[in-house]
Amino acid sequence: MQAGTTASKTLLQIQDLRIVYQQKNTFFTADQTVHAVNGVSFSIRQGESFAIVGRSGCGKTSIAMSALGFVKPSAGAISFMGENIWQLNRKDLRQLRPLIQPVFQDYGNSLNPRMTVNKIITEALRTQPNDRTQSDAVIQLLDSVGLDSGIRLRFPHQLSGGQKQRINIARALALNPKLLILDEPVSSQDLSAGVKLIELLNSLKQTYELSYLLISHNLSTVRLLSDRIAIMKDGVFIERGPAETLLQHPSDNYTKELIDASNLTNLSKTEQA
Amino acid sequence: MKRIVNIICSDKSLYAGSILIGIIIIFSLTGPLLSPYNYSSQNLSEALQSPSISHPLGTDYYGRDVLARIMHGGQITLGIALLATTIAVLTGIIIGLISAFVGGWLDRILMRLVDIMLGFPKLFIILLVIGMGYSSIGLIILFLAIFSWMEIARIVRSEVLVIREQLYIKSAEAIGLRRRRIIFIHILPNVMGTIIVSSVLLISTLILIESSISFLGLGVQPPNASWGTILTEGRIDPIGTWWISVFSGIFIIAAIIGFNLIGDGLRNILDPKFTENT
Amino acid sequence: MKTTHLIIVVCLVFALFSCDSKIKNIKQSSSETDTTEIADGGTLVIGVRSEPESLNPLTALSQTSRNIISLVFRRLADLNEDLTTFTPQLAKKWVFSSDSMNLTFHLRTDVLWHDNKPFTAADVVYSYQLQINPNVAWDGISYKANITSVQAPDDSTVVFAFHKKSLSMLMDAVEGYIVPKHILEHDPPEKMHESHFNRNPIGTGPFRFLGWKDQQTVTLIKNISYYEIGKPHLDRIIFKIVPDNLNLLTQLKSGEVDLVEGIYPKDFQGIVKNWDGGKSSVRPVSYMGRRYDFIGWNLIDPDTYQEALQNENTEITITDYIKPNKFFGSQKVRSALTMAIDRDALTNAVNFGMALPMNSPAPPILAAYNEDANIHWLYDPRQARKLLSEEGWIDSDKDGILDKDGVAFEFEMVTESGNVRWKQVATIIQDQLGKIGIRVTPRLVEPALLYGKMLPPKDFDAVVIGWVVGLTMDLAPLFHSSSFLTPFHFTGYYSPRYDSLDSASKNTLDPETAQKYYNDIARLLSYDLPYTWLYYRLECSAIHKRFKNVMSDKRGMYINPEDWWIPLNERNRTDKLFEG
Amino acid sequence: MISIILKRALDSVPTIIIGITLTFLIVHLAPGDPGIRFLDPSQPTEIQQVIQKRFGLNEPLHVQYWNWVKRILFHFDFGNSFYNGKPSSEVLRSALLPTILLASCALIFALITGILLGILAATRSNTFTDRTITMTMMFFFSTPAFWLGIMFLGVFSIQLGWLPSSHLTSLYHDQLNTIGRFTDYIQHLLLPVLTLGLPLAATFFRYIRSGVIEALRSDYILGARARGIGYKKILFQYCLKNSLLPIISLLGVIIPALLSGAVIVEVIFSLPGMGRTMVTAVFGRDYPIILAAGTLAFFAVVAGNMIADITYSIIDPRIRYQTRKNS
Amino acid sequence: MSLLTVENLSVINSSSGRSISILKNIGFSLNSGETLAVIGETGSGKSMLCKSIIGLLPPGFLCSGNIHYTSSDNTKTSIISAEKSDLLNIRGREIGMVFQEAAASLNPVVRCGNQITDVLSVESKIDKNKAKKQARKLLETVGLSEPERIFHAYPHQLSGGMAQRVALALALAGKPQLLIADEPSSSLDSITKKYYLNLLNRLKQENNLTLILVTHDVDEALSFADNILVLYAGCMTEYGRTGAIKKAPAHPYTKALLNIARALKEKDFPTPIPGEISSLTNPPSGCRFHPRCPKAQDICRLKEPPSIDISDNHSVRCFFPAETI
Repeated sequence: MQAGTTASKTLLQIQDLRIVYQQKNTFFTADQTVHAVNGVSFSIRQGESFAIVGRSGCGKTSIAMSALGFVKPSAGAISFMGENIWQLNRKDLRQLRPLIQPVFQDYGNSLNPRMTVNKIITEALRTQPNDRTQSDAVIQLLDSVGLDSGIRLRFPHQLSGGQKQRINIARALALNPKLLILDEPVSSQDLSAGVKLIELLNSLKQTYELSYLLISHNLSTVRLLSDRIAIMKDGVFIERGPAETLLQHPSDNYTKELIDASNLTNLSKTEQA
Repeated sequence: MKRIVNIICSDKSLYAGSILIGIIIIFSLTGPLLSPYNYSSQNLSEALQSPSISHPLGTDYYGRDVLARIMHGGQITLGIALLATTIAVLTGIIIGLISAFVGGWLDRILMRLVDIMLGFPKLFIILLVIGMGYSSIGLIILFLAIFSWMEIARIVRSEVLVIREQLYIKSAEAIGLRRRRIIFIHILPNVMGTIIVSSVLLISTLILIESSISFLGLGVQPPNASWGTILTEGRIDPIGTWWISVFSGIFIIAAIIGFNLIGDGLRNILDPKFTENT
Repeated sequence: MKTTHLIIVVCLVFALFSCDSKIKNIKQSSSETDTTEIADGGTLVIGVRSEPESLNPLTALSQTSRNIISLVFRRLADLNEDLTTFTPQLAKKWVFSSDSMNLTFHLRTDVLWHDNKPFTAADVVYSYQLQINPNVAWDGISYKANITSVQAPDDSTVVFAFHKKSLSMLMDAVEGYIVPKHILEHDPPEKMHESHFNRNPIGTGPFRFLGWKDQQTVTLIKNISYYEIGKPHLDRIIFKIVPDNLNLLTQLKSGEVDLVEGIYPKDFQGIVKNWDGGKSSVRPVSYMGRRYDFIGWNLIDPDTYQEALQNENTEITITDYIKPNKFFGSQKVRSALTMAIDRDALTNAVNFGMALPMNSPAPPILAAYNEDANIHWLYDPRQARKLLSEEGWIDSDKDGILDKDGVAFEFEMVTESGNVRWKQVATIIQDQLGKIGIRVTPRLVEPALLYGKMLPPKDFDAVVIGWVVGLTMDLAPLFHSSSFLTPFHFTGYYSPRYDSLDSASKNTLDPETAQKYYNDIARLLSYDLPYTWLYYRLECSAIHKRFKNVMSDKRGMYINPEDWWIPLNERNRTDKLFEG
Repeated sequence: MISIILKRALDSVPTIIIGITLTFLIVHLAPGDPGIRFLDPSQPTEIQQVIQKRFGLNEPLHVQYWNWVKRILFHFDFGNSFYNGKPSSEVLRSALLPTILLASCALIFALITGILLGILAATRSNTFTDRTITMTMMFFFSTPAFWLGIMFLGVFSIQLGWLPSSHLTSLYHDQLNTIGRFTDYIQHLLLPVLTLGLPLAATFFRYIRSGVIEALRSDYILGARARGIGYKKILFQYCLKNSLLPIISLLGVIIPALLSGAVIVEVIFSLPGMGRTMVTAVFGRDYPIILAAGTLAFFAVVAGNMIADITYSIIDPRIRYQTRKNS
Repeated sequence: MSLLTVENLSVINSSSGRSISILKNIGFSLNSGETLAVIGETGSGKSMLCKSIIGLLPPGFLCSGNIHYTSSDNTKTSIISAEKSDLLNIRGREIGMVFQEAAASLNPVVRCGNQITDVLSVESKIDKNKAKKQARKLLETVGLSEPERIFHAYPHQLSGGMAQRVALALALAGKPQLLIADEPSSSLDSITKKYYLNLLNRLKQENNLTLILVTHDVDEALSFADNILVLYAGCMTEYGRTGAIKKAPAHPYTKALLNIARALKEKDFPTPIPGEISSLTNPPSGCRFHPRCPKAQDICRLKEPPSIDISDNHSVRCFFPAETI
């Protein structure tokens, strides 16, 4: 079920990434500095799936946004296929962008409410040199994420959660990306629908030779989708390793706690805020 | 077309407003073609007749047919309001977009300008400007527009700032689309609903302001007449010549109500916050 | 709100001649055969449209201010209805010196200022000094041009000395209210327009100033030490400021306001109908006023004239820089335009009967008026068209507009914005000239622009406005070539014959010769038509009928306010509340 | 808190400077000349010059502007009225009181009416009561103030004669006792306040009604109800406080609207206030008064905006702690 | 003793002009001190069930059947037909509720502490200081370490977990017997979620609460509840003791859900249920689960399945329930 992680080349390389948010002074409060990411390094090889796991607010989403080119890091480098994306000019960045595609947690909001499914996907196809007719391409893309072509003329609000998430994926696929950044792809879905999505993502990974950067707080689903896992807390990685090893033999207490939390059978008396 | 009709029928106030405005527009545009009287031709021997069969809404001080004048006045009043609104809305959109996308000091300057312009009591400042002697129709339109674009600019700016942070715009950026395309194809259509609602409401505000200026004795010059100037002509003797001001007043109120209803209706349709069980 | 009265202030002309017989003055005022005894007390509420700007006779300009001032202040003597003789006021009597170069006034000695200081000859002298001080900028300064000095040999005698003999010497001397020296001597004259006195006047009149609530009321009360014993009868006069016409009339009907002047003819018609000999409580009062409306044509080409004005190096002489106006340069065209306007219909449409037709520069209230001397242009559009075609104005391109040498006969007719009547006149003329193929575009211009930037430099085509004439008349500022560069001479009319007639009429001391010259002037101007005279307006006022002994004539509404009174049984709530 | 208000006040300094400069330019660049009103062409030129000089209009524009600013800054003097020579401050002081009285009465009336009717209509949403109120309010929202004023005047003053048609007080006001004076004020203010207040009440009504309807459907109201909190408390404390927010943010717009409305209402009912002073000044080209009134109006609006901002952030804690991206 | 009895509860939404059946023939009873877990996928009508129990259905929703609640003083109330004032007495004081989105259920413009004192003062007219003290104590009880700070905080200043706890404190302020928790944990991360469930467990024991826990997490239900009610598209598919259901789920749907949960725990790859949940606006005929059911026969398409009692307190609505082992 896991992709081979043999000596394929490095796709994404992140070195000593630091992200600091300046909270501007407001009417009532003074300036604040928030260190969201505090020196994180990792790399993802082609075909590999790397997961960052941590509780909300640990800084994992900031890494994703920074890798997508939305949040400027205060220090460190993010290289994609050897190019430091924060040193590219706007045009080069625009050309690079299709290769890194996001699939957001908030699937509802990531589809333009005023566009039909067809329009949403053709917008993505615009940037690609097209050898097929657009409607064929759309149908094929929908098919590859397991959706019926009849869905093309619907608007996002007429779709179920699972369908929306699949459209998101289809749009990403339209660009022939190398890396998908999956921000909690299944956590707000029903279990069954979530499992189906994981199945789909796994098969797509094979078919299209994709790499994933997965971001989640839930170890039990991450396990199904990742080769390597990093545990993140307060802006730094506290432990990392191959998925199975890490889950079987966690060395850090925090990791243990996370693993423990996904098992509810032993509800104990310990509680913390 | 069918879709538009369907939309109009889907909301009661939109339906009522559209019919009201439809009637007023048709009345103003086709009326003059059907009326036997010209809005400006005088017949001093028939001056100040109360409503009768030959003059359904009576005649004014010069023996002009009030009905014909109100029909003509409709063209002027609605024309002024619509043109000024168009100019104001276009200006507002452009400035709002510039402010949102360029940001920085330009944004700050533009928004300060908006603050300043909003700070002027609108009626007073237009009164001041027109009272100072700039009173041709073109200038009235211009000044109405100059003092009306700010709301639209503000709305566009703040909506754009919100929408720009939405994930679907982030997705569009991640696709690698050009900025122009993102602005005009992805962002603007999402702001359009609010803009349309505010524009329609702006039309009614401008009709109100135009008639208020005319009420104070400034405004459109003869032989042209807006509803406001017709109303004011009748105000010299509101009881003896009631038909002049009453009928033009009714049209002013009807037009304003009509546009307000349309605005409300559109808001009901476009903004789920305002949805009510109908 | 708007009272841009450009008052033609002129030297005395024909005040000596009286020709009442020719004017059908409307009969009015106190024909009451009331035998009840005159009762003191009561309040008169006068509704006015704008707030007075100053109650100082030296700085006041608006009609409202002047009306209030006329109640608070007194002159040495007042002009009688014949516009010739005078009634003594602060002066008991006056005598000319044997050579007629000096005029001696003997003052009353029983007059007190409202602050109970005695009135003396020093006040008269000081008033004169202020009146002629250019820093005070009194608007009647030209009356005093012929006076060389004013001296007070003692407290009750004042002597005026003149440059030259003239028929207007008495009027020149008495013009202007007397102001208190003991108060104004503390104010520098150049600060007169900001003086405390402007809002707290002290006079010698029958009513004294009590209080002024901004934008609301100015209250006067009875001067108990007025020199005419037993007068005034009214306790109190309140000027109530109600800018809105509808509101004002409403209050007149409801009795909240007792007296309103300057009522629109249409409204006046209604008041007359309701009155119908005493059926309603509001009595209409109308009298010959001093206002007439006209169309002024620009006889010269504005562009050439502008060029001449720009050219600073050149001394502008009339003959060098005048090119006749392409439309109105010709007398024939002007007479055609005059004939194409149905002036009777127009007069009625805008005045509802409250105006008289007018054909000449001399208004009917003036002695110089002689209707027979005027040329009467009757409404005749056909003749008008004929005259125009004789002048070459024909509709050659069949677009409905006359043209000549490729120039279409279309022009702008400017008038003052805010004046409903003039707007109506322009609108009617637009229609009537349109019928003979002339396109007129009425344009409402803000007064400041009209009287500041358009008329004085003669930068216009045609104008509809009106004049308020003084009690005497002089046409020189309007038509004499010596006034060519002055603001009122906006038509650019130039006629050597007029110039000589005008000078001749002024130089003669024989009234009959002068009248002959005047007839000639009237005939000449009514033929030349620099103006097309439209109508002469009657003043329309209304007063509550409980006020008795109210007189009014061409001098105005406030001829004898100290004689007005209210019978005891007709006192209203306001009267009673004030009494106790 | 005080430093924040000060900072906000400093922020508005450029606003005020630009605003009054603009007013100055509009006034002074207008065609025509105020002096003309006072110039009698038959007078000697020396008198004309005296008048020109008196108004300072013979100077170049930038000098006039500088003199004006200097006078304001160093002497807090806006100059004397061209019309009656009174200091502007005095003219405005006497005009300010009636306008404040009128505007605040109208505002209070509008708030009470708007809120009560808004809540009534919202709680009876889509019933006959709701529709009747909503339609009536739509009418008032759409009716020009002058039309409403004329109608009130026509019906209650002219036809029925119940209420006085002008001024703030009766002529015999000073003769009345305390109760009489109070009733006298009420009688005089009733129609103007209604004319000015009803359209405003309709505006408030629309916001309150939709706000309360929205709030009634919101989760926190559901939550409060689930906690067993009574209906009245929910309506008047929970819903109202939340639906008042948009109205507070409107305050910045309400002040100019009130000023504009006051122009019309004061003209119709002959009230001696700011609006009428402004109109008279505009028509009479009384530059110092126009400029002083404009400046004052501007200050009022800026202050209104400031108060709105501060009140808003006090009432809505979300604003207080949020990064304000938008300004 | 049965605290809450629900019989034949059906809810119809008629606000949009046509009638949509939201809930159909729900019936269960809950004894004092027990925990009931309601599980089902999104859109199965779980929240509507909670709202009908507390009598807060949105306008336009019609309720039929019976909901009987027995108060602490042994008076019985029918929630559906109760007077407004009676409902006010029950809400908060007898039945407390924590909403799905806890943060949204807090008034955004009132400090948390004041919201709690508001509830406290509904019950009895206690003086302000006492109420404040009590509110702080409540905040402590729900495991908030800085009650003083939270007391003065506004809802938007709280993290998700904190908001959830404040909402819980609010629900407990009226000292209810029955607490309804509507998906309290679905928006929390796994560690917070576990803390929260532990807290709930403790409070339940300390206050002898009866609990209705709504969740879509089968694991959570299994480890927490005494009884389980499975909803599918507004229909009750299975109801029974946790042990019985865990051991032998009778309905194919329950079985599938349990399978997924088990697989995740045992680190197998789970088998998802094919298809999507049926829509309520246009439900399939017969058994609503039949389009996704591996065992579906013709009869499932035609008829609504009857309720079959498998054992005491274990019923299922299916034509072909799995055999009890």
